[in-house]
Amino acid sequence: MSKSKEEYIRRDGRKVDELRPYSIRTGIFKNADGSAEIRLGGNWIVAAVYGPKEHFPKFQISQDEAILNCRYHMAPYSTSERKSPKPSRREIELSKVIKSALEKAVLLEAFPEMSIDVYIEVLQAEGSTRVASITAASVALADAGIPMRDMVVGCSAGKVDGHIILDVGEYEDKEGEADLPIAIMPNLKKIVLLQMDGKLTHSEFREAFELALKGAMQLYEAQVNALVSKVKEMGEIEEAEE
Amino acid sequence: MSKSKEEYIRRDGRKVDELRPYSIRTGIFKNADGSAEIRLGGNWIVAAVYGPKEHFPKFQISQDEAILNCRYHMAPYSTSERKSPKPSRREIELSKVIKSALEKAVLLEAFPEMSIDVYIEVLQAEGSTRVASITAASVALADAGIPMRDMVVGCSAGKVDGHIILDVGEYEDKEGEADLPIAIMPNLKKIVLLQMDGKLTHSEFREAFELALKGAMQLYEAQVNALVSKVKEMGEIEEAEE
Amino acid sequence: MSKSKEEYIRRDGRKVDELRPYSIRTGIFKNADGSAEIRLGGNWIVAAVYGPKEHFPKFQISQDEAILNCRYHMAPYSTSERKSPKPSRREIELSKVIKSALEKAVLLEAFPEMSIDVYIEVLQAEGSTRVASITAASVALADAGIPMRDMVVGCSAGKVDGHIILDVGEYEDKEGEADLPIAIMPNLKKIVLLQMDGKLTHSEFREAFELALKGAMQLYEAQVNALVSKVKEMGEIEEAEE
Amino acid sequence: MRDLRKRTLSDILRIKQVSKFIRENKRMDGRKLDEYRDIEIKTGVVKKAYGSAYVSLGDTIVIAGIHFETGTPFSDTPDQGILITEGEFLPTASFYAEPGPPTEEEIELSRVVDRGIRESEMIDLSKLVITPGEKVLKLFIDFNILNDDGNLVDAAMLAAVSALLTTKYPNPEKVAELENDRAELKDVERIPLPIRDIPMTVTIGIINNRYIVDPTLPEEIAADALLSVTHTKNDEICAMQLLRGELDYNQLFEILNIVLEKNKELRELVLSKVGGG
Amino acid sequence: MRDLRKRTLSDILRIKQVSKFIRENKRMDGRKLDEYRDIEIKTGVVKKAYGSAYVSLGDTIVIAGIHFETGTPFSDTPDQGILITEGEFLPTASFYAEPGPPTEEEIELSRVVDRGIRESEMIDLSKLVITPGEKVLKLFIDFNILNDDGNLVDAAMLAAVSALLTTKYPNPEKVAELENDRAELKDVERIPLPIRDIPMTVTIGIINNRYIVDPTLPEEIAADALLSVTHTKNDEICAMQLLRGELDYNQLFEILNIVLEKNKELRELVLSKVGGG
Amino acid sequence: MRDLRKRTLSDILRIKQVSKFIRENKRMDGRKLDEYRDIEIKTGVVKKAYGSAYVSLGDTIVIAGIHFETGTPFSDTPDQGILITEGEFLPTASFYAEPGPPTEEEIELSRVVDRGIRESEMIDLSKLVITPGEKVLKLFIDFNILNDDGNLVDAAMLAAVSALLTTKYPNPEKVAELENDRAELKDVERIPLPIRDIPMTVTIGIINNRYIVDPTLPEEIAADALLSVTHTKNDEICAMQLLRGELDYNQLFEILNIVLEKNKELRELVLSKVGGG
Repeated sequence: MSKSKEEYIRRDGRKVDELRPYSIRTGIFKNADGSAEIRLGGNWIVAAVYGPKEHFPKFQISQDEAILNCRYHMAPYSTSERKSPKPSRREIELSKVIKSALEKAVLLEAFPEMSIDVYIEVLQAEGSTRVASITAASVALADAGIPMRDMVVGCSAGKVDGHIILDVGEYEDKEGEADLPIAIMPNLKKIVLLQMDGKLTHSEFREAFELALKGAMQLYEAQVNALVSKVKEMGEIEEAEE
Repeated sequence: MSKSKEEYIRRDGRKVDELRPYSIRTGIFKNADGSAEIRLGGNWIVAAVYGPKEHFPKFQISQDEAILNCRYHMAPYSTSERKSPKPSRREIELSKVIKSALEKAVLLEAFPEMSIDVYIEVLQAEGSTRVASITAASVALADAGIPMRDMVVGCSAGKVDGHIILDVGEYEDKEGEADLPIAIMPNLKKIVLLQMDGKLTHSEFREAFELALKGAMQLYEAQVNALVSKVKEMGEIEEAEE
Repeated sequence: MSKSKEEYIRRDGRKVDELRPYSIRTGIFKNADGSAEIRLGGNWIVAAVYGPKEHFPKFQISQDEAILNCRYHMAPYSTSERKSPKPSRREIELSKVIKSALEKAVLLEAFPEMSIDVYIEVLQAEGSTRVASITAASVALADAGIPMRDMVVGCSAGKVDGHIILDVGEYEDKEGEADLPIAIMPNLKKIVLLQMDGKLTHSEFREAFELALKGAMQLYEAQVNALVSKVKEMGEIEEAEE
Repeated sequence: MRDLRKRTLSDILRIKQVSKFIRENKRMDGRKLDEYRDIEIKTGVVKKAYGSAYVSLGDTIVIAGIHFETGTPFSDTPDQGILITEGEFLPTASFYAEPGPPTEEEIELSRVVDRGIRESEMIDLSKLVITPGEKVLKLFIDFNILNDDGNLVDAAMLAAVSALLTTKYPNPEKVAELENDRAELKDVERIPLPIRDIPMTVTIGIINNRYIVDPTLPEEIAADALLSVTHTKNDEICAMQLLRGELDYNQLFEILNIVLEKNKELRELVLSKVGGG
Repeated sequence: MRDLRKRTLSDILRIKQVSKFIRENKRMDGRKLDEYRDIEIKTGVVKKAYGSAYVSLGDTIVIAGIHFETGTPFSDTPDQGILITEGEFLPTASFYAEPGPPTEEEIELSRVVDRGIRESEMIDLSKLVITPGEKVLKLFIDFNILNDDGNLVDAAMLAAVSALLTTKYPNPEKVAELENDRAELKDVERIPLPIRDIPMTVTIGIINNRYIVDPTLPEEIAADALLSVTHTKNDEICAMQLLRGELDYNQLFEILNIVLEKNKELRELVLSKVGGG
Repeated sequence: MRDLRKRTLSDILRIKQVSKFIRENKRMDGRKLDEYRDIEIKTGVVKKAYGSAYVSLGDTIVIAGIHFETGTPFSDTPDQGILITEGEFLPTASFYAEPGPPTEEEIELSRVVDRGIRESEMIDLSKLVITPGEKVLKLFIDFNILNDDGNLVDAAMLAAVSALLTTKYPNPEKVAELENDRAELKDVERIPLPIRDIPMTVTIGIINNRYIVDPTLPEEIAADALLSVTHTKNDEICAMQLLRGELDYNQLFEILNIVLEKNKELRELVLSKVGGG
């Protein structure tokens, strides 16, 4: 805590307000209606969307809007100790909060009596997987052509060695003092996922929240670029075919 | 066994033919259609009834009568060692025998294609929970306004130190020579639950059975009083409101 | 490996091309629509067939043909260490390959929207249970009067002490070099089940396969005899009744 | 699920038929009201188990097998072996018996059989201890209903008791010397189980206020009540279960007298067929 | 499943009613927007547990019980006891609460309560160690929703915290001397839990852009967002969960100020009713 | 469930198309009958695992990862490590692949891959022993189907074998010195797995009595039979599975000859891409 905010260098060499290297790709799976991949530092996460489609069993359908199903799941080899393939309580909670966030963005009322399935698979985990997951899932939904009010993009901030930092890595998650994952709709300026653990004063919280917002806006650009490059590629293919 | 039946004092100070202190209350839960609470010594048991209501899934419905579902369950903190919240084989058996007993009392034929759910939760267990449970469940059914041929009331007898005793407590259940839980329809004079374990001669069995009957009749009064006081209270409230 | 094929005597006294003692009986269960029992050495396996019958739940039915369900299961007391009654992954795989084999023989298209259940229970296991199971199940299907393109009969071959042997027993399964279970439709000359583990050269494989075929044809006779004797018995009963 | 309340049209016709016979003190299969069906008992049918028995009561077929494992004693009984009873209906048994986790009927049946064995103190569990408080033998009674034509409790108890009477178990003193329990247990010297009692269970059905012994499945469906009672060899009641229905108080005691008689008959039959005791 | 999005016709009518009141800064039960319902807290209600509490928030009823077992510490925290929180809706709680494996709502609720306790470092888990790296105490917080009229997180936290504040736990030094942990643990001398903080959770609902405290079930259904925030006694935020809905950025900070106030009120109430701290 | 028998109208049209091509000894994607699709193999893709591989066969995508834990050896193989193979379809793979407990197709696929690795004796399991009879390493092969366009067995075997060939595992001698296996295992010095063989699996589909290599999903649906055969590097058959359908006796031997050739091709490809062996 002796070093100033500007001088503090994180264990992986980052500055306090620096994201890990990231990339987003879309259209990675042939069978799914939409798909996307995100890499954020060592995180490697894929998402696939199936739907809108008829919902079974019938007695669960909603007359007014589509049902959104969402599964966040970690592969057994994604962590340094093997993870049982059976969903843990943590995975079930995260599936719920991610679903709850995506529901605010998808125009569910456009597809009454249908369902939309979002499957997120963490192939390698290295901290802040839930927000990276929601970022990828949102791109996969857009790739599936599902109408949305806005994208959803997530990012985390935290506190390590007394410093408020952006994009919490694995070491920082384990050893740090606080973790604040958020997801927003960047154009509507709405928070749709918000969790926290650790300890933060109110002023630290504000600083962390604003940092996470900034990171989210940066990742939102990558989402847009991924979707744009896919459209471009398709254009090129079509041109080539003509 | 040197002491006579009249002199024998039980570990908790009771005479052989003495019930533990008890009380029955009804209308304890706002959401349920009917509810009741019983305290019998250290036992603290609540019951809630939902129904009659439409039954799902459809292919299971009965054309002739309502389906009665019944769950007997012990809370994790109800025993001196923590109990897993997952239903044990014992809980499943007791749910079955309690359901079987209540089915004889409820006029199921009045509600074809419907179902009635009876949920019993043991919050603290201290011996003879199954008969206390059925006693509470029966009051909850009456509280829900479900038509019944008769109340169902349960009581246990047992054998400890060679003496036939009424209302088997926890110590007596563990250390005693026999346990005989019964439930009856007190006006129709029918046995609807009858189990036994331990060892009893035929004459001991008769003595124990008759003692349990006597105890059941005493608890039946408490059932009636609980239902009457609720009616009175409601009357008072109505008067007050006028 | 010093002894010639003709001289080699197996641990249980058999020659290389000799089946264990076997017997097949049919009509062993009153409630099932068809049933059969096979004993092959120490193997004791029973099979029961229920159906064709209406299929539930409705959304799974096939418009074109009956659904065949098949369960291969080992009783807890069937092995020298107690087996949990819950189906193991091995039992699930074997249920699948047995089902897949029987599906080729049963005229499923004769019963659209129906289902046929085949239940196989290994009461005592002593090597080569899957092929003995399929042999019994096929007889049970015939006993149920279900139309079939051909019987299905199974047999195994293997390699022990360098010799290719017929009908792999328990010791030979555990200590041998290879195990080749097959099932065929004997008149149509079709292979419908084929698995292998261990190591075999191509020429050893051919020798083993041909040996297993020979054994299967021998067991097919026992299948036919079991069905014929049942028919005869029924004739005798009818005559006696006249 | 084995739901005796299920009343299809054919059930109702069957119930009427059964009732008509019973009213005339007859039964559809020609038996007297207090008569068991033919009882077949074969022991040692599964060589892989430490003990086993095949029992048929008419068309009801049950197999029981006995196994042993080593384990840690329960904390409240450090000087006792562990007895575990698990019974299942095989899906061969009836159209209603589908594979899946145990139903409430299967659990009740297992627990009724377990109580009969346990409360009679049939097996001296103190003789199953290897090292007190640390290691004991777990005795598994597994039984299966292969075909269901009623009276499963009596049939399952007969199978379990017959299997136990002919079981030889691993000598705990020799087990104590093993290096690898799991691999070597089955090769340990075996000695007869320490048998102290022979419990017998008799189930009575009430139809038209008449008491019938050994009810078939149609009789069970027609019955107003089914009561199972287990006695020790000294005529003590050691377990009881009202499986279904309702009883008058006096009916209970009339039934107990019938059960006491039949229980002796049954015990003699088992002893003559199985030996032991 | 507790699905707040379910919008039956009667839900919609109720929502309209709720909204109408809120627009006029009133609530259907007469409360002010920032007012809790009557809070009843009774501790020691289950004598069999090491600690327990009954909490009612209006018609919402929760019971929490505390238990201990011995176990092996996690490999990455060899010098810490283990804290396990499991909450379930009893099927008594509402028509939607059916028996079965925990739903995602139950898991979320349990984990939110767990984080509140854990991240505040309320319990000094290092004091639950028997032998470092080998044996520790496992502290179980089990809570149940008995009747659901909304604001389950606040009610469950109140119950869990009140139970913990009045828990006496087995002295680890004495546990180290036991021969048979499982049988003897409950008879070991008990000492008060090492309490370091008293976290409090306040949940705010947003209806018509107004912030309401302690929402009832109809208010939860009507709400656009529900945010739970947990504070330590030093006014640090230690846990937060957006349970449902969406928030403007500025709404978040407005809510935080309200929560900070209510959290102090609540902590004082608990201290006055329960003692401790 | 991946049910290749499912015959929707579009399936039937697809089958007709596929068959028409095959009758003319052509395939819809332009391949020859005995030609594999483009095979991509990348190893070391998941750094958290001890070994990993990404394999694509055309549009079929599989990832395999290798992990280690310590455990007790099986009682009948006290001097061998433990090999566990678990494969799942991720729900990303196809519309039919829903989350839930493993289906019979997933179990069969896992067990076929497991037998290929195990029966070829690819890994010298005796080198995974820490203390004979007491502690060994458990080697987990976990693989996932990420996108299903047929021929999952070959793709999964390629992924599993490639991952194993590039795996470095914790030196058992160093593991023996650990105090806390679970926490410290991942930091132990790692050495290459003891590889003894490189099994390869080739699956053949029969369509219109023609043998096709590396079937796509539409080809699998159109096929009359699917047979997977695994060979060791010495051309021994070490595993075989008729996945579906029926074969003439002579077809079996014709297939074996094709498989023997393709298996060599495939092994060379793996060696060139991955190294090892």
